Amino acid sequence: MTPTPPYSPEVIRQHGLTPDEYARVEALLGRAPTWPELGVFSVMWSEHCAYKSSRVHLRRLPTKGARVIQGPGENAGVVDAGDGWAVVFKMESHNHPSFIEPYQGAATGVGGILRDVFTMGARPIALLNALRFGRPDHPRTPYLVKGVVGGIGGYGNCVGVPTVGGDASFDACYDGNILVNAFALGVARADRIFLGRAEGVGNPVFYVGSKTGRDGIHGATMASEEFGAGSEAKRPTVQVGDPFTEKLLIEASLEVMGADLLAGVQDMGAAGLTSSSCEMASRAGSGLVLDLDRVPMRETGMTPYELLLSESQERMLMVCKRGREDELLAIVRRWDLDVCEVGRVTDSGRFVCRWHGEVVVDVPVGALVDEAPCYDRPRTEPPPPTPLADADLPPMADAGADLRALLATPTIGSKRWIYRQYDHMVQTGTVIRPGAGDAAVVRLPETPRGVAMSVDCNGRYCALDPYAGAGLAVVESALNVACVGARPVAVTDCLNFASPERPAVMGAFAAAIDGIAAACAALETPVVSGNVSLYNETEGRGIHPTPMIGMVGLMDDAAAAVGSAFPAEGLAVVVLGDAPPALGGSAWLGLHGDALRGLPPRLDPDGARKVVDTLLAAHDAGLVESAHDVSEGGLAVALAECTFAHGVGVAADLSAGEGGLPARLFGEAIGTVVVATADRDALLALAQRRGVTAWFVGPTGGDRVVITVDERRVVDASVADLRAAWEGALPAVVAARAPVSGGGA
Amino acid sequence: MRFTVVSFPGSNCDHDCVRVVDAVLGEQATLVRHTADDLGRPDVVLLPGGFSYGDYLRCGAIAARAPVMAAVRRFAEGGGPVLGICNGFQVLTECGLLPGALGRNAGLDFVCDDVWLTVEGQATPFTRGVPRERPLRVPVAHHDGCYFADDDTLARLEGEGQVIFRYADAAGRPDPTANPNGSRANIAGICNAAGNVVGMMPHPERCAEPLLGGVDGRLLFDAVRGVLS
Amino acid sequence: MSEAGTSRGGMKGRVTVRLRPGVLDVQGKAIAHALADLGFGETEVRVGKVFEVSLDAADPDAARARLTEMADKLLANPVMESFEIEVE
Amino acid sequence: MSEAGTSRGGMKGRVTVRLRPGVLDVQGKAIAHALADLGFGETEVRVGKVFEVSLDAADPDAARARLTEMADKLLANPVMESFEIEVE
Ligand SMILES: Nc1ncnc2c1ncn2[C@@H]1O[C@H](COP(=O)(O)OP(=O)(O)O)[C@@H](O)[C@H]1O
Ligand SMILES: [Mg+2]
Repeated sequence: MTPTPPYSPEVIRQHGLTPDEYARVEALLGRAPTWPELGVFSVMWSEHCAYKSSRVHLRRLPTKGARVIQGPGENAGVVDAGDGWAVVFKMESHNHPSFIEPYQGAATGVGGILRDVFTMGARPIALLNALRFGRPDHPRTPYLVKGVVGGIGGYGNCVGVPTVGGDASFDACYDGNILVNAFALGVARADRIFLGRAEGVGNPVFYVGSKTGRDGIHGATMASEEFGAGSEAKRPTVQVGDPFTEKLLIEASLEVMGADLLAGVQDMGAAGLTSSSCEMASRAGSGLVLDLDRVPMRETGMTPYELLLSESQERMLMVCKRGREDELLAIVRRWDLDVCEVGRVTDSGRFVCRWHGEVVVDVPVGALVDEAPCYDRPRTEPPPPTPLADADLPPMADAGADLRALLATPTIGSKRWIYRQYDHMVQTGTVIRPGAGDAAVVRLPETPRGVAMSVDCNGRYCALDPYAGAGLAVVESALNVACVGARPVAVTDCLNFASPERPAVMGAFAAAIDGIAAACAALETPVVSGNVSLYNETEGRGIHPTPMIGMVGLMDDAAAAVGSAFPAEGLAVVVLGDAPPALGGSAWLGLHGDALRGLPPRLDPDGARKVVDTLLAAHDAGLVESAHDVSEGGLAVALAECTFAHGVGVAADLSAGEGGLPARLFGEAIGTVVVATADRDALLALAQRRGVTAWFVGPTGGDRVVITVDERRVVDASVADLRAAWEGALPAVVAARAPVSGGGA
Repeated sequence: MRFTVVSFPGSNCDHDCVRVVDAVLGEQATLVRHTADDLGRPDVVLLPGGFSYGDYLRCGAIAARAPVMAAVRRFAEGGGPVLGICNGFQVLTECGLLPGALGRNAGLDFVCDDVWLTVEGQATPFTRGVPRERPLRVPVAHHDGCYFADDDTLARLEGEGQVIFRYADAAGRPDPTANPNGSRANIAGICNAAGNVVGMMPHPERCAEPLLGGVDGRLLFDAVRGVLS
Repeated sequence: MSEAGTSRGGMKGRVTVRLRPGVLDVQGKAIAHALADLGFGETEVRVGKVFEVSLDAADPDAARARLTEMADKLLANPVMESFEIEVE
Repeated sequence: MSEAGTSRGGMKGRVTVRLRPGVLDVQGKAIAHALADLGFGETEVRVGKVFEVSLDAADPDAARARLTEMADKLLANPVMESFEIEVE
């Protein structure tokens, strides 16, 4: 039996609504909601759909720029890529599902972000993923790592979109709450972008894709009266990804769009049919009427409530131009997908659903979208980080041993174990593969141009100083993009935080927004899309604030892209930029105890901008043979990393550096770059003209990493030995055997 | 010269093959769907990589039974050159145009990487004239590339010169450590008894342009072009 | 076309597909290793697939015949696999 | 360590792992589609895994208990799958 009002406080709570919010629902409707309506409000007013805690802060992000074609608010952001082309991209989290079922959780995360991109009319050409796992020696970590990587690969490889890069690190704060953030980028003609709008009164609405099952219906229903005891079989189930269907859906959707049959289109993501319909109606200022009984169903006995809330994957809602229905049906059927006309666009401004003719939902769209709660939650200012006294620094016994140990941590170590499982070459466009450069580079089809992408965030910096940490994520990703030779142009983000109901978390969130805003403004990289993931905590233990940044850059000639490793002997290694090395929150500090101390690197947006511009000018002048930014592990780690790919060593003299020995070697000077050049004088002169600090540290060559400071040889290690440590880091983590049947075909 | 690329639902290297043919080689490429009963008078047929039908049963199994395969079989039996790449190789074994089968990689994981290949046989249209002195550097990207054939079949393949490519190290030694998937005898590619049908797990179409970091794959396409012109 | 286990023509059968002896079962080996690591001692594991098929058929014999044909034509690859049919 | 099904301590068992009802079976869906294309008419297919395990155990009950534990800990993923044990 379908529950009817009055609903118990327990049922209302299970729907994620506070008593006040429920009272507003009744006030807006002038009556109690029906059971399906309660479900609809529950998802539309959820944090996920309504951004109720974050909206007031997100407004402070810079979103405009000369290249921006579509900023936040649509399914993905769109940026002009020149010559009539546009790049369309977005990043999204799938943290919680991936913790419950790592393979399927990560796989469906990839599927979801791809739909956000092709729903705009863009063909997906690249995927990235940013992963955060708990301690390497946590008993669940190997299982989660294998499952997540398997799921990302399983989905991306099958749909035929290359996974060209990403980021992965390990920290105890993610023990009970891993992060799986997926990024996708597509290309489209700039004048052929499709929007998620239910336009044109009378236009038919088509459901396209997989049938609807009881997948991922939110937890509230599990305990609700609808499921009596023993109804095991009706339990809401894990969402399973079907990349084969997604591949068909991509082709069918792009073909339908190419034939100009649509007035609007949107994928069914979180909250499925409900949010896709309501958001489309809201954006167009229209209404929708749906006949739920027509929705293709995978299981028997499904109810309107379930159909509205199901998160079955690989489904789209298409508003067809009237008169073109047969063409749409023909295309979709040729791709062997389920398709059905399920409703019409109206001018009522209402979201109406019928079930065998009877109206079961009739709600003003505005009540669901515009009237959704928006909170300026209480927050406390993040405490200023306190500097480390010299006495608090661990002693450094053997710099060479520390370097080797840092390289052997899974956060710094090679990610080859991960990206070897991802098809990073399909579509024959990958110019800089994972591991080869600081950012991935993919050619823009039909042009000589390249698009560069990088995802970054150091959660420890953000924990110590959310403003600086979030800004530094922008700086680091911009530098990564500039290292390969591309101009950073725009940002997508995925803001992973703990509970917004804790003032300290909300304070960090607000500060992080400001840090991102400051860095993006200085770099002229507006935020064009993004995602907020809150409540990342278990048993009151929150993750570090982790505002992941995805930076996209453009370059005129993809063939000019440059890798991060020293390509030859006899080049001059120059460090560009004057960011001071910081040990607060550094990997080196973590090697010797608690890393969550001290001053993290300083955020200097204008300084970073100057380094980016100088680096790009150096690229243009042909002065860059390789470039790699300094990040975790500092300059010593960056130098060592540059030697691995080609086995070309380096002899560096860091006497001109700043600070004590640990700072010089392992201080994390975010905003500096290690450049190898064939023309040292020209590069130094160019930097000087632009007012950017640049210093020559030594030549490339030999098969060792040698670092001297004040005539003392503090590191002298063979490249092969360091590389072995670096390559072994991740395999050692996953060597512990994990359950096999955790998913995967 | 006309190349037909056969596309199954879930093929995802079909357009990469088309691109090599038209943008790199400057030849004519036609994409033919799985439902076609005619290949359009090709000179060469390519079965591309990907995940036909999701590879949900066995890789290539469902594609091997698609209607278009009757036309591919006729073309092959008439002596026409057919190259199956990755999933295309799996399709060719599943439909019996090539012996053996491809199973799950020995390491269980998907492997995407560059490998080195020795060219063992030049008696196929895709390897005629391809230098044997040095190994080729070609990418692999598969989950099920472990070549299996029973002892008799294997002996016959070896005896008749039907092993065409073997995984090797950079110096061209077919070392077991250079084997990315546990294939018997490091086999990366084979041909049929007549030599006109070739299947290989590595992807020559992914290394046919300098921009992509290698051009060894182009040698195979140039070879078939040379043979036919 | 629902997936929820409604049977058609009353008939349900099961095709179990196994790797032939002599074909290396890498998954089985990995699982045996994992079981050993979990303290289950030495085991041998072979991994197979089972297809549970609901179909229209007049009687169990007819169902068996059709399932055999399905296995022959599609579900098993004779180079590496053998199969077995059961009908409910 | 031979692979060819020699039994240890005489005991052999079988763990059949199935997707729970309601969980989308992408393989089953594709296979049913392929069977229809091959002229087998409409069918429903659910795909499961079968683990055939040879193990040391004193008696069938002990074997069953250990297989159950193996399934719980490793062979089945309780979030999506259920399992069934048979002992020879
Ligand atoms: N989760 C991942 N998926 C795919 N590629 C990854 C992933 N994590 C890291 N990589 C790739 O590995 C390489 C090294 O990454 P990282 O250690 O973060 O380098 P850096 O410190 O220079 O940013 C990069 O090319 C990156 O794209
Ligand atoms: Mg990084």
